Amino acid sequence: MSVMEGRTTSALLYLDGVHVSFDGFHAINNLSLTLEPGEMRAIIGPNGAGKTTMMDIITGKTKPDEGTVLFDGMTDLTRLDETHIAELGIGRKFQKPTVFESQTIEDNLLLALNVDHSVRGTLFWRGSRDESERIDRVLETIRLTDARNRLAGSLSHGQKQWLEIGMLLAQDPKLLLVDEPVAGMTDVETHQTAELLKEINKEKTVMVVEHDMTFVRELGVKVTCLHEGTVLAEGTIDQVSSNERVVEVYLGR
Amino acid sequence: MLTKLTHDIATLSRRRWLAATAGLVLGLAAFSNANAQETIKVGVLHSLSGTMAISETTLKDTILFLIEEQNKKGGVLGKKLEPVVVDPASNWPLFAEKARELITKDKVSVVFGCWTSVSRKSVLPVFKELNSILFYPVQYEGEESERNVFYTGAAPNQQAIPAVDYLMKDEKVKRWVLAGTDYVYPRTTNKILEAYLKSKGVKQEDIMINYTPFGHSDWQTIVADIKKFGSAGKKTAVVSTINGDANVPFYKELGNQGIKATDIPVVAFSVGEEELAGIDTKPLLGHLAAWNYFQSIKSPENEKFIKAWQAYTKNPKRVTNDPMEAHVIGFDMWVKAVEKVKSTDPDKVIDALPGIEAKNLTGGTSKMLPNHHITKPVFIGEIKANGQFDVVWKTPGLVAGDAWSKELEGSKDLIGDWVGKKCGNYNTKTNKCGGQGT
Amino acid sequence: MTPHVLTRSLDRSATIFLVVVAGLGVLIPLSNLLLPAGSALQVPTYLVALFGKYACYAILALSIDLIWGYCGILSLGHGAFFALGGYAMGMYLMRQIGSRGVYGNPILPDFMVFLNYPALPWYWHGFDMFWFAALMVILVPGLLAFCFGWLAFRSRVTGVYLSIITQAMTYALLLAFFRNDFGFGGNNGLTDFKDILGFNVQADGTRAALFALSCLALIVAFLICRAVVTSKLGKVLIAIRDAESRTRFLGYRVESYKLFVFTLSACMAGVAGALYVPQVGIINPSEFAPGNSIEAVIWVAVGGRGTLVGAALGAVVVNYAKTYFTSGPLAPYWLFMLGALFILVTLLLPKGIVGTFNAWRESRKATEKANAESAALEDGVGEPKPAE
Amino acid sequence: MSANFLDRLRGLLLAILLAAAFAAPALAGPFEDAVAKFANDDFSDTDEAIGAVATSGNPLAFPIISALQEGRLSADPDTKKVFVTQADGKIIDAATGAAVDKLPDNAAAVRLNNRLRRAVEAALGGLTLLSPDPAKRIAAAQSVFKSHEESALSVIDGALAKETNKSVKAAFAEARAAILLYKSDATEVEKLEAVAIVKAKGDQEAMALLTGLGSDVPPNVARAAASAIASIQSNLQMWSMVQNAWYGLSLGSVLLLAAIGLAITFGVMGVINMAHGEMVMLGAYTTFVVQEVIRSRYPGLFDYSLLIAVPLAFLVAGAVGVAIERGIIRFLYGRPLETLLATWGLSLVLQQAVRTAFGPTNREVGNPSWMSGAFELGQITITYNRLWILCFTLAVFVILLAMLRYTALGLEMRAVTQNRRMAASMGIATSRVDALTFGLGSGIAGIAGVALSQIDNVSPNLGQSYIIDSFMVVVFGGVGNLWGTLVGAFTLGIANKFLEPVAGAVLGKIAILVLIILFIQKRPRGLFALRGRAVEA
Repeated sequence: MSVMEGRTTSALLYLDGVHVSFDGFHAINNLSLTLEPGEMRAIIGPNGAGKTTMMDIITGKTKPDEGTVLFDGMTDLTRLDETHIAELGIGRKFQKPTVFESQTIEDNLLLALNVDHSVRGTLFWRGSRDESERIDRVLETIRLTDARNRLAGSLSHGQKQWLEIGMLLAQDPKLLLVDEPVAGMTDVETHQTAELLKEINKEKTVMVVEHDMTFVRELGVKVTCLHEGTVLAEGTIDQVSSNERVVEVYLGR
Repeated sequence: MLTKLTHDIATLSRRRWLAATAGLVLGLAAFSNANAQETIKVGVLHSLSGTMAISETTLKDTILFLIEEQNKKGGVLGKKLEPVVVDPASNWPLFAEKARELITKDKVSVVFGCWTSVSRKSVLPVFKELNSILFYPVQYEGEESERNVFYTGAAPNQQAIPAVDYLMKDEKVKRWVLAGTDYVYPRTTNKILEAYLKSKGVKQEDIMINYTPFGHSDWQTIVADIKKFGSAGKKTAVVSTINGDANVPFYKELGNQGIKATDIPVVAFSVGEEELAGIDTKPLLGHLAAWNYFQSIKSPENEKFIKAWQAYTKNPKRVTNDPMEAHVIGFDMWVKAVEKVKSTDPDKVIDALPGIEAKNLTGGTSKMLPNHHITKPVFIGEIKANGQFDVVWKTPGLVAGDAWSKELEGSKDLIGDWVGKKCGNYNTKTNKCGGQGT
Repeated sequence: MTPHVLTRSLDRSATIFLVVVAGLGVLIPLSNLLLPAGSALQVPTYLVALFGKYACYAILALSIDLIWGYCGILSLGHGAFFALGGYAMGMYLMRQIGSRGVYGNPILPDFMVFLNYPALPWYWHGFDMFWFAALMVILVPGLLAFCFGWLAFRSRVTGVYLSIITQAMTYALLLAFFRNDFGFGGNNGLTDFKDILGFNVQADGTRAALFALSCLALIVAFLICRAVVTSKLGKVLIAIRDAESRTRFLGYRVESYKLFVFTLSACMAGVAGALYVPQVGIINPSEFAPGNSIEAVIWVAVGGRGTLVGAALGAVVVNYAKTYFTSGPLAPYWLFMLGALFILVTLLLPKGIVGTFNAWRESRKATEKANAESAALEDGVGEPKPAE
Repeated sequence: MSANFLDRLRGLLLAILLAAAFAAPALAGPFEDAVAKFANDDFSDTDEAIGAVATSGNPLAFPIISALQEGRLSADPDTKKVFVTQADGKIIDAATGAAVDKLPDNAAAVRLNNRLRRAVEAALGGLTLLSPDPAKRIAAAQSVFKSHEESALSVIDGALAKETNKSVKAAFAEARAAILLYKSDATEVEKLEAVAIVKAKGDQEAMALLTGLGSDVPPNVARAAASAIASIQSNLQMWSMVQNAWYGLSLGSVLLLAAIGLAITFGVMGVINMAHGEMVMLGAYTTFVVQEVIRSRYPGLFDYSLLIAVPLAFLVAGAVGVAIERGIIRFLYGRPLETLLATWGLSLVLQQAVRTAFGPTNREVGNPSWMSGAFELGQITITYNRLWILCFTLAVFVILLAMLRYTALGLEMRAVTQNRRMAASMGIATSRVDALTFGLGSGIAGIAGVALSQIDNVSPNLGQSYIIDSFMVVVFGGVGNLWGTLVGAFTLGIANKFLEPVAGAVLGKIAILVLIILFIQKRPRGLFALRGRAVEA
């Protein structure tokens, strides 16, 4: 239903002329952005720049007033809901780590696995070796193997962030949207997270929203700076941070 | 070591859990075996909470008062009467549960209770099954005559029809608004009245029927409709079977929209002294109510009763009303029947009750009929400014209560006769007892 | 369900629960029927009827716990499904009266005769057959829940909004069933039943059988609930309860899950209502009253939401308290106690009786484990986040 | 009997003119006999007495009849003496006019029924056509219009000629037209003119008069009457739309009043307060207590009772609200569904407490004189109590809105509800603000109780009947938005009142509920929903 006639772009994610406003406030203003397959992109911008709203639009939580949002060059995301978009292969990590606190870490990952998500499928679900192997792998990646039977609610903030990234991995999406993955982490953890994301980027396309400039620098990828819902600057971290307007916006001059 | 401890605790808690469950069951079983003798127990089954408490609490007090008075006279059969009060909380299934409890657990000899028809319908199977006696004190829609129930309130022919007759003759009413709350009593009463009015030559277009939900509080539209209906050049009256709570806003709206009794009188079947106590009655002057008893009726019995009642409740302003009188009559009849057969055995008392006479408070003597209804005088009262009624008309004698309405197609051939025919719904055409199969 | 599902679904408290219910379901009827009346261990018939009522309430409580405790859907209109099941059964029982009604009409129930119905309304057809009525007991509440849920969940009505519109639903049904023109006996409802499947509803044997059947239904309902909540679907439900939009972003169709569990729950409530009616002898619109539904939710809260056993226990405890306090000298004050109970439970036992007990047991276990292993694991008990 | 009386009425009017002309002294005999009949306590005797007294031409006739109407005429059944207690408290013998010291002990007020009350009204109508008070003359003319009694024609004609007051003159002209319309020997021209006048009056009474016209009128007149009826009808039809709109506004104002406190506690604070209805009830009972005190101590202040009750009800309900917040709700923040359960328990306790304290029955709360009665606006009747409630509701709304916007408390309240942590770190005592906000919502519910006591039962169940409607209004309007509550209440009120004549009260209400359910599907967060990220938090 939402597949267009043929690809129109090579980009995995293509946003063009997107507008959205809440009660007269323009949260996103003529935003255009493309993400090539296999790319990792860091999005920076001051509070209220529209970073989270942009993710809301990509994942179907918010419908734009106008503009084009294409996934994989063919699929119009503005017409789909969250579930459908997730099934297409877009995973999202929230700004505030959101895990299922009253369930074990293993169950959290189990729920995230991209297997049959229908009511019937889950009602009559029986675990398979393949599934448990995948879970084991993810647990190892996020270094929570020992804690697999603990309740997610008992994890530290940083661990929750990792669990959520782990859930993204279990979901096995084509595109990962990662909102502030290192907020509240120690320097060591931040570093480890950067390594983890780079590792992930070997197979997947990633979009990271982050304030932490050290972290962004460590990622060493193309940076887009948003301001007032539109792209202010794009380029390497050095290019962007030397851009006059970016400095102006950040320092409020 | 520690694992064992955990296990022990778990077992312990499991045991406790089981013990608690067992305790609950045994406790329930134990309280069912409470012994009772020495006294004759009288069950009082009136809601003390919930929506019906507004009407029923007074009736509970009435029975307690009557029991106290009777005990002062030495009780019945040399035994004191002991009231057993339960609260069915305006919850109809709870009525059935409490009735069952009163009869089986408390072993009461008789129950005085219920107000709404549905509560009566709810307890009816229980009384039949366990063969006990219920005295039901409220005016109702009729269409019932059960062996175990004695209806001391008015049947439609003891309230509605005389009231309409009065309006037709005395007020020359030609156009009728039948306004009621949407439940069985108003529906049935209005069906009966509609049939009756038509038999008196009233045309369909001169009858307006209107139903409202329980507790309806916004009467603007309906009162305006009544006003409009009443301005067709013919004398119009409203016959109100509006229930309890909805009356106050209804009368307030009538008063405020300036509908005076001299223009469009309203005759109500569910508005008594108790209901008027909550309204400023000045604008209602002249509106009518039809009952078998009014507090304002001058008779030695009534004056004595009111005095004793107000002394009992320690409230010199406490009003009396029609269902209270019904309980007074019913209680008196039960006492007389028990003394007649020298037993509280339900079968004996049920057989003895028809024919028993008891003085009512308005100076006459009511009699229990074979259909388990009683004879009653009918009064039409006009609302006075002090919240009381001024009797403007009364039936010449007592009216016998009809269990089955003569105006309704389904019931005109039925009679209730628990003396001769031993049947509550005897069909006089087919000479068969209806409830016993075809 | 497969045996595999069954074994997985039973933990210790569930087993105890099942044993107790099954035991009572067998022992009480036997004691009532076999022991001589008046003997100390004989359970009088009125208690059998009372316990039967509690069992039905327990099923209703289970159905509420399934959606509220595990999926965070707070329905303040579940009484509506209960009542609809009850009405379906009541209609069957009415048709069974046949010509034994007071007017002796072989087809029309009494209230239709005196309100001059010319013929049986179309929706009363078929209810003379038990299988049809039994089907309707499940189908009508299920269908209503499906339609209502389909609308509400698809448009993502959640939290208090959902609670309020479920209340509106039951309130609208209350008003509709009050109307005599609706053809269900108006305020008086359906009553004066005679037979069920040829057995006299008032006979001790029938009552005992109905009680045993209610216990059986309670067991089956419990097993279904357990099977659901211990399956992966149960995990998804909890996930929805705790973080609905997260679950959506994982690719779960949340509305389908909600719809499934809501409909299942409504069907269970309908069965509870159907068993309730022959035991109390009346079904009337007041069962639709929003207050009733709220009270049922409170049973679950008292027992402990999200524990199933707690829901059933809460239903029995609260109703037993109600039975106890509405008689005797305390009668005028019972509302104070009931009200105080609700307030105190929410304030002091937010997890309910069973939830608090479980938490206590867990924390004991945790302490012991901690002592044994000297490993800190203090906050091992994850507190379920309240659904909103 | 009543026909008999009407015969006499014809004589009466003539007699009054004579009496006015000659002021003849009363003659003993028939008049005294007639007066004595009042003492028989029999409605037909009283009827005869009214007729006889009214036609006697005796100057005492007017005082006697008006005393009868107002219940100031009493009679001693033993001595058959009848007394008038005058407005100033002095007592006179009705038959002689002689002053009497005090009423005999067994004297009782002469009783009336509706039929006699109408007779009295008609008699007074005749007796007051020439009254110096223009209002009384209009009332008299209207009663003649209703009775269209032929014998009044000559008096009306005379009065009409002398009358200078414009509106009285119009009333007289209408009364005259009514008489002519029914007068069998009036000419066709006269009748046609009369039809035109009555048509111009255009209200329901005019309709009643025209529809009551028999078949014995000339065909031209019948045709004119029929067309007049049609035109009045279409006119009334239009007015009935206006009327429905007014009723809708009025119902909406009641809904708004009941819901507005909830809009604070539920809408702003997110507390589902099931005991909200009980706060309304407390306000109503406060009004009752205030009126009781006023009745027994300061009866002169009765008209101010509501004004006194408003602040008191606010304080009582507000104080209870603060106590509830401090005692229960503050432990339950962040658990809205638990608050629902606890407050439900609380509502049971409060209901039963009031039932225990004040008894289960309704309590009488009177309407002050300025809240009673109605006035006509075009063809619709507007009752003062509804009008005042509408004004009152809007005033409360505006004050509340201003309070939230312009006062320090309002600012703090908004700050706390939007971001509690931030507000706390800015030095706002959040727990105090919570308590005050809840107290404010409850206090407003209490004020609503004062107003609702004027139109509804004051009983322990009062609150229950408003709680569901209030929630519907708040949810329909959109939680957290006072304007939404306002629009929601009036929309539901008006929709209800336009549905009611079509579907009936019960079905209308069901339809509204179903519409709300469907509407919420369309807009899951109500009419005035906030959009954006903050909502999801």
